Amino acid sequence: MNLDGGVPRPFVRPMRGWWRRDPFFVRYMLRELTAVAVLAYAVVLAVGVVRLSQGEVAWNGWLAALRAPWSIVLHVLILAAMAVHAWSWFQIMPKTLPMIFVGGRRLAGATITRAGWLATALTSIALFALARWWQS
Amino acid sequence: MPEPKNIEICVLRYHPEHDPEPAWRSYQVPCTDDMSVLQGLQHIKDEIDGTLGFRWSCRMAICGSCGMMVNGKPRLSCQTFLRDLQPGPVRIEALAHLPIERDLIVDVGEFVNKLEAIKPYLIPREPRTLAEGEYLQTPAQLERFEQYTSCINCMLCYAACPEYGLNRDFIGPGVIALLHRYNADSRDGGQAQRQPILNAEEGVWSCMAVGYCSEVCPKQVDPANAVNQNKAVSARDYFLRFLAPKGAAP
Amino acid sequence: MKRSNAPLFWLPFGAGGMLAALTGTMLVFITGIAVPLGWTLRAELMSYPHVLALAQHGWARGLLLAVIALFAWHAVHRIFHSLHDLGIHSGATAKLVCYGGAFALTVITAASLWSIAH
Amino acid sequence: MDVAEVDVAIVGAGGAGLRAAIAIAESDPSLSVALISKVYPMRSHTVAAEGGAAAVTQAHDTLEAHFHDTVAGGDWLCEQDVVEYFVGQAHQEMVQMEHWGCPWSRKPDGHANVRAFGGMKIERTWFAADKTGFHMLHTLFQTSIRYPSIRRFDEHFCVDLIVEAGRVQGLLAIEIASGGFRLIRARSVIIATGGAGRVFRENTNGGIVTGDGMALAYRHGVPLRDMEFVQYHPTCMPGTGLLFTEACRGEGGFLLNKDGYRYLQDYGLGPAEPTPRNKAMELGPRDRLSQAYWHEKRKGRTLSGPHGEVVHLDLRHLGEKRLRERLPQIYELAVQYLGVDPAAAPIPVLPAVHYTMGGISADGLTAAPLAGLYSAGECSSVGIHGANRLGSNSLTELLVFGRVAGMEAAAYARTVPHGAPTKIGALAEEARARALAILARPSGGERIATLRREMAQSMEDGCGIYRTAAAMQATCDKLAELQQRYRRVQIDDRSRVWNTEWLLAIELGFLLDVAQAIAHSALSRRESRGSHQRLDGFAERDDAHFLKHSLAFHDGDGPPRIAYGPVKITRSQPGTRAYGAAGEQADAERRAREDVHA
Ligand SMILES: Cc1cc2nc3c(=O)[nH]c(=O)nc-3n(C[C@H](O)[C@H](O)[C@H](O)COP(=O)(O)OP(=O)(O)OC[C@H]3O[C@@H](n4cnc5c(N)ncnc54)[C@H](O)[C@@H]3O)c2cc1C
Ligand code: SF4
Ligand code: F3S
Ligand code: FES
Repeated sequence: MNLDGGVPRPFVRPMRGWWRRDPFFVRYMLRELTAVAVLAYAVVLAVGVVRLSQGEVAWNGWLAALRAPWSIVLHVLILAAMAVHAWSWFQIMPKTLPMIFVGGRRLAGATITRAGWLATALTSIALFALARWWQS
Repeated sequence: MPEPKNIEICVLRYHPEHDPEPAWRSYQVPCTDDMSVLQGLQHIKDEIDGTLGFRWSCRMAICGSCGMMVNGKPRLSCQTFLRDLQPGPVRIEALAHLPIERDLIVDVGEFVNKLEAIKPYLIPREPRTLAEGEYLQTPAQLERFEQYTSCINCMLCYAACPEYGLNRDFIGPGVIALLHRYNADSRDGGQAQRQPILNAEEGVWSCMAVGYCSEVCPKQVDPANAVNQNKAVSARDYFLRFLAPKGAAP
Repeated sequence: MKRSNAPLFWLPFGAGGMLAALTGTMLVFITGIAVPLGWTLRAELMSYPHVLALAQHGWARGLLLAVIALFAWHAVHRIFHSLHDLGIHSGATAKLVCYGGAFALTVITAASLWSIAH
Repeated sequence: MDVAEVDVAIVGAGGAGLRAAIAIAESDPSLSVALISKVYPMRSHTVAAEGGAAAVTQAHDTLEAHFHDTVAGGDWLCEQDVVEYFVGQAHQEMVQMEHWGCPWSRKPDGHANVRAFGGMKIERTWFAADKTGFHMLHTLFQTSIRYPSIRRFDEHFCVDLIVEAGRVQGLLAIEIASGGFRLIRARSVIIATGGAGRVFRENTNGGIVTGDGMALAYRHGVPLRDMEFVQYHPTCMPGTGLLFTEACRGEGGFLLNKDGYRYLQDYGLGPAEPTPRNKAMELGPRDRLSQAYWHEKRKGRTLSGPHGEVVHLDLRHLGEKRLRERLPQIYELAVQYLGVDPAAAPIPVLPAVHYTMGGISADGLTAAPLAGLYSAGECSSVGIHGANRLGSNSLTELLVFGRVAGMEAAAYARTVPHGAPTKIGALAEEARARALAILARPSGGERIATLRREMAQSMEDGCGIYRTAAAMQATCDKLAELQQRYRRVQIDDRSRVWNTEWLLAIELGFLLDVAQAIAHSALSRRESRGSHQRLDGFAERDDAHFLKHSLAFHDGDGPPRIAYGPVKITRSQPGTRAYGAAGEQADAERRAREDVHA
């Protein structure tokens, strides 16, 4: 090609620190960060299972560790992260589903989200009830 | 005419022939209540500095050419009003993530290349001659894809999507919405031909479901939905190809 | 265009995310707060015999493994992509550490559960 | 300078240009096509069309009826054989669009739906919600991608045609991104550059609608035909000129003056009925409605707004649900730009320039009186709109005549060889030098914006809804002055990459030429017809002297030379143009007359 104009020199802006540029991105990163809590909880449980397989003494040691103040604090943090996870999970839920029609009308995204939250609430109540029933 | 007040508009300027990198410049613009950001820029170009570069045409939010970052958010400048940005200053920058060709003008070529690659045309399920008249399509069938036809190719969703910013090979929300528009059309039978594009890393799998693309879309296309609902389709295709070698998703 | 293997990672990620969204909050509350503090639930719930019985029960054992494995898988998938988001492109190493970690956790848990059962 | 060689070059990638390109590619894939556009195709102004595209569709409708509506609507200045062809092809083109995927709105049974439109006797306007032009343009653009023989030159600005040995042999364009020149050699050229609404101040057109193609042809000796006929659309947004589609009235909207009175019944459009009746009241033709506004304004029965006198477009009785469903974009526009909720309050509106009926003179097969040159779309005067276009005829025109232009230009291209490269190259060099000279103008000259503003104001003053010789003469004089001052136009930007100011300066040159053609054609037409209405003793139509097309010829540095050409009358002799109850009576009388003849 033999164009006689100026030379285009597109400028690409750096992405560094992009996630701080918009509150939406900060919320996104927060959502992704909940994964650390989920992983931590999986590790706590896995350690429990290992200790269980090592006998009663080991298991009781694990239980004792769970009662330590730092553990309580850790679990409160994990609990908060889990709640954020549940909240945000259903918030993006409508994006992942094809259009759903009920009686010829399209189901709104907000309805799907609320249904998800309701499901979490019901599951939680059921789990708690199960625990109450089983503890005795 | 209502009495104009002044507002400060800061523009990120860049000229490839003499600027090493973009820099901010500030302008004082008289502004009335019904003025859009685009009109503010037009005032700058007409009366203050003719060298300012930006695209526009329809000024009614339908041609898709006037997208830019207004105070950090991707917006159509013809549909964003200075009255809502008072007292200023208003910061205007070319659409994020896209290469700046000059001032507020970004490279659209990459986007159009992708758009061309996804076969964005009807691949008829059943061929039909003109004499046979139109395909029948009920309003309910139309509703299944109509939303995705509303895309004006403004690329605001690209400026919103960090995953695109991090990897510009990602086909991206707007083009995938267009792809889905055809897949979801009851007259179309081209899904199998388009599936390989969705299945690629640069297809749906670069999306992390950030969701900001749908938030900023001026036409309620909900591109995040188009992308993410196709993850399930692509996953099904991934496993089902072992059963049906042609890899045809339903 | 080259087909991505992402579905292999994405399906368990999604399953784990869903499971965590539905049960995670309450599970953490029960095992990490209520029982240790003896608040609203009694300590006996997690006594050795109690939990041993649970781990020896076929269904419950499977669920326990699923929770740990899927939570871990969900989490490492996100973490791996967040590294990419933050511009840390350690590529294969990060991938190995993340998914390898989740795999290891799954194997260890499965092995322990197996040994409990036998 | 870069050189590309193709068989057919198309300037303009709006509805008409794209349709032409596809027609060529479909009929003969071995012909190479260059599609040149100063914006990406989907930004072309076809995108803004809202209401719909006309084609006889319903069982009780006839081609005859569409023909008569169009010819009477055009105040008998239409080429009737061309109209006949047009109405006959329309339906097939709509079906073709459907086969290409256009999301037409549907009836419950799955067939495409049609709606009522101004001046149309029977509902025959195909629509895709209230974004018909948008959907048509995107469908055409996306469909064009399928054809490898179409080579696009997006964001290329055409500055001149290359005419050598008595025929068009290509064009010169600026690649906007670099500011470099590209010569596109072609055996035939189609101009499809759209209208010229931007010569007026208050208008519904996009910033790119600057009459470029008209001026390009005009400068090479092709006459511009019927340029005095400029359509005012009666319902536009004050200040910006944004359009509230005629579909608002098709759906049942009312026009009210400041007393809340449906004033159209005072202007021969009545009786006022609660639901729309075709060709009456709010569904009368655009020229009549805009004229009625003008009279109401004179009588002091309009409302004063910040951007001038307005009347009210009342959609409240349609209810929010219907409005959101049938007119979603209008709803959005009113809320966002005016802060008016159309379900709760009437929308202030006024007439604004909308459409140029005239254009590059073309025969019924789109050929210009210059070998190898064709035109289609709003820039072209193929002869179907006459003195006043009916809403929704123009989108159909893009398809019908876009296709014809493609076929004709392709046929011509097969018959001629490419010209001698050296001569063409030399002509291109000259054109390039002329374009570059603008960049080199000394500082201290005239500002582009100032000239443009003065031109637009002067056009509105002299060539508005009603015209007088004195005002038109003043406009002609003003334009001559502006042409002089244009030579001293100066630009701040002397660089090449994305120099939009340079392009604006070139566009201003196009605008001024087109403005002169309009003003001088108007001044010479001493009668009232369609959108051209005079107050100074020429208030009536004068078929004896002016049942003729005006032809504006470029004449060096001076004003255009105006000549006249014949109008083709086949079946419909000029009659009274009546609407409302009077119109129905006139229609019955016409039918009775024709029955006697038959
Ligand atoms: C708001 C609005 C609503 C309308 N609604 C309707 C309706 O409901 N029904 C109806 O029938 N009609 C309607 N019309 C009229 C109709 O839309 C237009 O007449 C029609 O779209 C024009 O199409 P076109 O292809 O001729 O030109 P355009 O779509 O304007 O395309 C022109 C093309 O030429 C290119 N171009 C121009 N100059 C140059 C140059 N120098 N170099 C390179 N390329 C160039 C442009 O880039 C563009 O691609 C409406 C018009 C407006 C403004
Ligand atoms: S999806 Fe929305 S934001 Fe993205 S290009 Fe299309 S209209 Fe613009
Ligand atoms: S913002 Fe980007 S990551 Fe996905 S949901 Fe939208 S494309
Ligand atoms: S100018 Fe067309 S979208 Fe803003």
